[in-house]
Amino acid sequence: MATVELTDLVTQYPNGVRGVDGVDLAIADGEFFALLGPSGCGKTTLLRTLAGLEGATEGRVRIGERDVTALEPGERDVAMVFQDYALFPHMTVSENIAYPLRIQKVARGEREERARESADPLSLGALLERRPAQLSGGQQQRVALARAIACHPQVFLFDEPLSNLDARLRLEARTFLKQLQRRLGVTTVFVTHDQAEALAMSDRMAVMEAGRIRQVGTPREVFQRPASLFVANFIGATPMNLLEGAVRGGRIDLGGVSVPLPAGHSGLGDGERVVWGVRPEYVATAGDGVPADEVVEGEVSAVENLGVTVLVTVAVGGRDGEEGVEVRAVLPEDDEPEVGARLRLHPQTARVLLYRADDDGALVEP
Amino acid sequence: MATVELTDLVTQYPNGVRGVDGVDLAIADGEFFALLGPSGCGKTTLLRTLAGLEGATEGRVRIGERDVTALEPGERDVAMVFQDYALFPHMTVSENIAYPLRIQKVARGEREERARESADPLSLGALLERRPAQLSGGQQQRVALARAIACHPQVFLFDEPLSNLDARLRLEARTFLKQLQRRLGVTTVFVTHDQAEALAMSDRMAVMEAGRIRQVGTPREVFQRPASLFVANFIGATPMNLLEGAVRGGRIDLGGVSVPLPAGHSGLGDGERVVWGVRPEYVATAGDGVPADEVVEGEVSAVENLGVTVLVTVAVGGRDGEEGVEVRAVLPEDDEPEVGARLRLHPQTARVLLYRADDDGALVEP
Amino acid sequence: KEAGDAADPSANADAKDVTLVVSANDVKGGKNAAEAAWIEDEVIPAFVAQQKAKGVTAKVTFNGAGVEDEQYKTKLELNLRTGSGSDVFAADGIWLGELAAAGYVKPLDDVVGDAAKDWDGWDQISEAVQANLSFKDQRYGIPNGTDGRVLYVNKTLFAKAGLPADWQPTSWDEVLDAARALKKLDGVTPLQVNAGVPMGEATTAQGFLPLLAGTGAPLYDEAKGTWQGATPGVTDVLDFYRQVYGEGLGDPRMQQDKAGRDQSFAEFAQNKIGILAEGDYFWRSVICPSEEDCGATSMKNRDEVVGWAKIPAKQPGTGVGGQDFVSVSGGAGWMLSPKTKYPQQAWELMALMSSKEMQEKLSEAQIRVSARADVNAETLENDPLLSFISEQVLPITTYRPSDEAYNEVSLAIQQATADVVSGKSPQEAAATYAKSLTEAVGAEHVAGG
Amino acid sequence: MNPVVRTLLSRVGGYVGACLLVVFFALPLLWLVLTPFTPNPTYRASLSGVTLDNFRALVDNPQVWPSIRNSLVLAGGSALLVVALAALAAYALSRVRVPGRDQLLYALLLLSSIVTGTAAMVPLFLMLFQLGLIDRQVGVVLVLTGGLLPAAVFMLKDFVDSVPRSYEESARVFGAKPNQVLRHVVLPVIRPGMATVGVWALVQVWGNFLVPYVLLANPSKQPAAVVMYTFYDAGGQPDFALISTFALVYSVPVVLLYLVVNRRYGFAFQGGIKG
Amino acid sequence: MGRARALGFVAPALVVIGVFLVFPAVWTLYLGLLDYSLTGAGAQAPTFVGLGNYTEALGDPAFTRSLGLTLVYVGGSAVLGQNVLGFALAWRLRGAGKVVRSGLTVLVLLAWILPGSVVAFLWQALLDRRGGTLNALLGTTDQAWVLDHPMWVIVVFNIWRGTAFSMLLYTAALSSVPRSHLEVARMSGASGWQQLRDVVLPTVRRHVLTNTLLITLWTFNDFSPYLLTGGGPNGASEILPVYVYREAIIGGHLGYGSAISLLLLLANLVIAVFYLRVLRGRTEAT
Ligand SMILES: Nc1ncnc2c1ncn2[C@@H]1O[C@H](COP(=O)(O)OP(=O)(O)OP(=O)(O)O)[C@@H](O)[C@H]1O
Ligand SMILES: Nc1ncnc2c1ncn2[C@@H]1O[C@H](COP(=O)(O)OP(=O)(O)OP(=O)(O)O)[C@@H](O)[C@H]1O
Ligand SMILES: [Mg+2]
Ligand SMILES: [Mg+2]
Repeated sequence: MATVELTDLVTQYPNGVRGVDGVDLAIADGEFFALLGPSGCGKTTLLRTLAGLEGATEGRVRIGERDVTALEPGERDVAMVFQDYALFPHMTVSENIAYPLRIQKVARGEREERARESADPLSLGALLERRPAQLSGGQQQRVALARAIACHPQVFLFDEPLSNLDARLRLEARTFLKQLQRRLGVTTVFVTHDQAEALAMSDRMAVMEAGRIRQVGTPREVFQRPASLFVANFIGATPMNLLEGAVRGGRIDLGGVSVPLPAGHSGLGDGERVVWGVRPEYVATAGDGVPADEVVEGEVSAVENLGVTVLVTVAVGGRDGEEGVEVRAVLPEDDEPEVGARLRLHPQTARVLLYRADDDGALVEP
Repeated sequence: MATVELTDLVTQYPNGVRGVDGVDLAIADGEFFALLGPSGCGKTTLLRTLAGLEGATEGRVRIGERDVTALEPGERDVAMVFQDYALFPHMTVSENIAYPLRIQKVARGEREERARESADPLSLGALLERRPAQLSGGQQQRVALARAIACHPQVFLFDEPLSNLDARLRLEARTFLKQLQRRLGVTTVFVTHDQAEALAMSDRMAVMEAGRIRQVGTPREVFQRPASLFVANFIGATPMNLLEGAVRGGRIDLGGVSVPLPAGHSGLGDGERVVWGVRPEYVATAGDGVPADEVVEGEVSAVENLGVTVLVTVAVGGRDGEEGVEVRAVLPEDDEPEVGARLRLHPQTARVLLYRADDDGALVEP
Repeated sequence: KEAGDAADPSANADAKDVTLVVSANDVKGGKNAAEAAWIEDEVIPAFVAQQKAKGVTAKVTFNGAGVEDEQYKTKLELNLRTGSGSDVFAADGIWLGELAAAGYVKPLDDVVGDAAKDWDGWDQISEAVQANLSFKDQRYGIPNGTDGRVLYVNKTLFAKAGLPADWQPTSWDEVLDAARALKKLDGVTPLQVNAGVPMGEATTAQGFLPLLAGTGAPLYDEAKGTWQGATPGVTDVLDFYRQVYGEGLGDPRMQQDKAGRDQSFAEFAQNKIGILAEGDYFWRSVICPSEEDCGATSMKNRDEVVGWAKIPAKQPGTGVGGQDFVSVSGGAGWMLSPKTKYPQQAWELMALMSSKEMQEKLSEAQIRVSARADVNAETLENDPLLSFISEQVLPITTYRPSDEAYNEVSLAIQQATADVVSGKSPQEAAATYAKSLTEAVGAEHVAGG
Repeated sequence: MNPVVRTLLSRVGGYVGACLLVVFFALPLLWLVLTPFTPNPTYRASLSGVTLDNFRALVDNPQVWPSIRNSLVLAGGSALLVVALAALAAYALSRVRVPGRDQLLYALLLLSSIVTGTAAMVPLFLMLFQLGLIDRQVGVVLVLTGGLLPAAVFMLKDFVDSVPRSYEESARVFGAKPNQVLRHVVLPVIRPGMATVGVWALVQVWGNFLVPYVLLANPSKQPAAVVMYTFYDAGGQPDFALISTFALVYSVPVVLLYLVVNRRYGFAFQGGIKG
Repeated sequence: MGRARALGFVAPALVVIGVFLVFPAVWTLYLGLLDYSLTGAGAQAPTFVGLGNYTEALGDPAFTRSLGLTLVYVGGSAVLGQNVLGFALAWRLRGAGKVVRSGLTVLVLLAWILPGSVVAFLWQALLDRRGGTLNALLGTTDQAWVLDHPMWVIVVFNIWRGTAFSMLLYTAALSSVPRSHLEVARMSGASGWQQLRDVVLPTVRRHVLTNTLLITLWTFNDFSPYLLTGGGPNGASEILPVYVYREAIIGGHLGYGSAISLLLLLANLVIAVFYLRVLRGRTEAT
């Protein structure tokens, strides 16, 4: 197993696009590390540069003790699972799994032996003689994994391995993959654009935007304290409430509604523009005991069933022809309101985060 | 707008596969109806039969007052959005949207007018002269929608319109689509294999398996009382706890652990085999006040971060070489345990459902 | 079946509107442009005027072409078969046998009747030349011209090799001796005699047949109806080829190359070939002094540099009819389609083309040996070679058989020479030739063995 | 091996290979580029001075321009007909399951090899004569079209196969009639394929000598490929001044067409018959 | 689409094919049973000879030699030459720079789209014995390529002429090879050749089949070598189409020529079935 270290990494495509644009990153030995970001942000490019499939334009890649920047992919001792699994349709499962060994000129007998070894824990034992076309999506994914495992690499690279599975399978595969990685203890870099996947599976994660890393941390850190508006927007099963407003008299005026300034932000000057952010999960219906100045009230404009909870969108303010704002809350199923009903919401001030209302949108630290 | 009614519908492919195998279904006027089911269950076939793209082998299709079973697709007054959007690559966005009108021989000027009308509310106004290849996935999806809207059909048919979008976009598109449908009030049949999508968006939904409908109801009904093991398994953001056991002495023995028999099931005979089911969201950590016979205790084998909550898998029982069982619980983020820690869980008996332990796996009504 | 219909010579004899089509393998701006121009600019207007004088409106179109002879012939045959295409057409004398046997053409007497019998032009065309367009003693068309073969020599090279300027060999050996003398010169091919398949009919007509004529018997014995098989004569000819190409006197590669004949022309023009056996058109159309007419192969100083000699028999007196010198001639002429709607008018057109006036015009445009003696008398006097041919060669020349099997026999001959050139022994080549010949004409029509 | 050296070596090898290929493909073209501008052209590809006289001679030649026009008529007509008929047939064959379809196509492909051979000239001539199509350009177009169609259908079907059915279905749901589906959707989408097959057909006809020569009597109807063979002087010598210049002029339309098609649609093939 | 409508779409093509292809082709095949010739007595009253022409052909050493030459020609120039070079070009040009790619593509395509008669002159100029470009380039004098190596000449010529089609088809084919499959091989340490063998070839096998079928068929019927060598020297490059031309047009034996056409077709069929066997056999397993 090995650590992975990227220093000042830049990967530029021949057309001038910088897929990776200056990344410094250290991944610990045995860590399950997720790379998260919107489409086109450079996740795949970063992973491919790590694998050696793209050459680094600047910077260095180290795996374990070795500087592998100039090495061929086959010499880096990493294994990659592609989004489409890239199983060879003309080979059986067993041949697919043993393919890296075949290239390494391992004898046929031993190859089959080791294919079986990798296949068994993934419950592929009975499928070894089938061809990929005869497998379900989940089985195919496991074959791709077995192939990666079979060559005992130091690092696993996964490029959205779950995105081709259907919704149900995806959930099961998540747990399975996580447990497998834990058992093998191989350092793993996992690319996804699905924040739920990154949160659920990773030990640590990095959020990327436009070739750069915007935040690195544990899922908890990233979820609870997104370092910028971009990250805040991106993380969370339901989109975070992010409303622009101005500090006014110790409160924040969001246009039509005013909410309390969270503790520790008294340093903000009057009239300063900020973005007020709170996750819908931290917005509840306001009980009777809630002070009136912490309540936002409005009309329910949409209700989405999330299973045990509902996501409620409430249009707030907007009287006198003014444009109102929308506040979303995740409420328990029993509190589901009707569309059109009036609702009083209570954002937990302790959970509110403030961001600068500029292009960077950095988190305002208390 | 119109109702949709399917009677004894069977659609058989030339190779003998019955894609739809006896479906009765009535969809109300203006309803947003979701068809949910695993891959290959016949959702698309059902939708295509409705559209007239596949001929019904048996049974009848009625839209509004008309029996359309024998009509051509173009005569049914429905609009369909395909999973791959099927935008014509050689036409501009505007031409794509206006295509149905061109077929209806609407004059060019009016066509452009109406294309603009459909495009504007979908924020496509600025893209009208582009070609599909120059659009992002989300934009393409909106063009496909605009095209469907432009011909003012009586029924919308959507075949997994969101599945080509990335995770973030998909969430936004959900809300958007729902609001749009509400505004237009057009009866809509929506195919998806993502239960979260179906729950969040639909007024009512049907769960299909192998060409048959297994349950029809509101998202709430289906989520809270899945009518069979199959449905129970399929619905829910996290897989439901479903453990087979036997009734023994007024309790249920799950092998290694025993849990209380939910109220109203005293009719079950001793030794009868049932499946005990409860959603992880309805399993909490057992506080001190919880009676000991309602607690299941075990070792945490996996923890997945879900954002504000964590999904915890606990291995229960399994002492003395016996195979244990796994119980999953969704806990608030603050209660997140370490893997390997011992944990006491309390399944809410009131939320527990029992299913017959046979092939049908029907819900045991109290 | 269609071809067998009896012709009616008097059909449409007094039509007032006449449409005729003439075709030939020549075309303005391309192959044989002079003849094409002659037809379009001289013959047709004259004919139209002639008819107009009789109160007939004539419309004549010329369908020219500029392709290989085989292709022209194929299309001609298809046209004759269906009766589509032209009323009057140019054809090589050697095709006549095949065309007549297939029923594609008919004797002039049948198609035209008395008008053809009584034509005054026949008097000016010698029997031998008439025979070129006759089959089984019936006339099928009017010959347009004829030619003769000689040995061309490069006097400059001859001088260098110490050979006389007025060289006239009397036997094959003398030819070979001269070639051997020329061989000493650097970069010179002493003697080139057409052989091989790529040259097609030129191999037979310019090479093999003149040689064979020098051995005493013609290729085809009309009386007995037999072709020479692997006779001593044939073997002798092939052996001559062996000596030429086997000894390196000639360049065998040139005979194998598709464009070999053009190469030999070019090399002769560049003073690289000592002796070349060719017909008269080589003189007038290949190495003429005018660059405009003869392009890259033109020889400005042709008249000083190029000499010629009659082709000797193998030994003096061994030629056909005991001749000392021999030659072979060919020539094309005008025939008419038996399915023409206007046999009389078509004949009139043919007759006009073969009239003294028109033939003179053609000879003026492009000097050549006409079929008509009166025309030759007036047009050839300024050209030393052509008058030599007309005076010295034509009297001793022979014509190729017009039998229908000739084409196939010729192909077999070409193959035999090709075999020798590529190294087979004359006997072997002769045997193969005899075998092909037997297949083509049947054993009873093969002489010798 | 040192990775840098290795990359360098493979680079250099790649360039050398590319150069060799360029030479191989370009060398024969040298003659075509040089000869028309040479004062006394021969077989040799050399440039002994530059002149435009050859072009002047070409302009003066009475056969040249009509023959190019005829070529355009024959080749253009055949290409259009081939593309139109093949597109219709390919669409239908791609979308409807007919047992033995591929075998039938292949059988036709094989048969087409007979009619493009020389031996079929006679039946073709006799047949056209019966149909009254001898010496008519339409006859030539039809014969050539017949010979090219199987291969064209074969190639176009691959294109149609690659068009998602959802395009057509989508149009159908909007009420488009089958011929509207074809006109509005399928044909525009397979346009690159049609263009490619069109160029292919045009090239085949453009260079065809035997068929037009045999089937057309009147020289003023003959295409350039036939006229090309008439540029021999009285002695039967190829007239290189005319031939080379004509060759260049004669090639230009095809090359232009290719360039246009390539620019607009990309010149491409789909491939892979359903094994 | 309904059967009836489909038939409507196919009908125009079928009519043209039926009238102008199938009918004359069948007629030609019928002529193969006759002692038919265009001129001479054989044209007047052709006699039915049954399989006579076929037995004659099979007994004629010129035919068997010609068949052998044709196989060499097709095998060397199409199956191997165009296929391999076309594939190699498509493969190399994938990653090449724009200039190299479009430059080479245009050259290769030019060779393909130039009319045959022009091309014949180009090659004569290239190979001319006296002043040919090739001799000038190599410093060889008096090297008659066409005579010394006729088969090589026509094979190389046809490779030059026909590679474009294979290249285009394989370019399309290669774009259907998923990049990730290649990358899996690279990650496993596979060399370029191993990638080709393990990933690319199995994926494009169907394209190889299509391509090989078509170019084999076309090359079998290719008459253009005649323009270069005329079938010579002495028949050394007389492939079947040239043989047919010589027999049917120059020799006038149309019946015989027609019979050979059928033999040509049968040879083609046998080869096609062979390809299908070889290339398809393994696909069935999936
Ligand atoms: N081969 C390439 N050549 C040029 N630009 C490329 C190439 N591949 C990717 N890019 C560009 O590089 C940037 C990063 O792409 P990359 O594929 O790494 O994104 P990603 O984060 O993986 O996105 P996705 O979630 O859509 O897979 C994008 O702007 C993309 O357009
Ligand atoms: N054209 C067809 N011919 C034959 N069988 C088909 C055809 N299309 C679908 N089927 C079969 O019919 C069944 C239902 O297919 P359908 O496409 O309706 O499933 P689905 O629920 O839409 O699945 P998915 O979520 O994968 O799209 C499947 O077993 C499938 O294999
Ligand atoms: Mg990616
Ligand atoms: Mg589907």
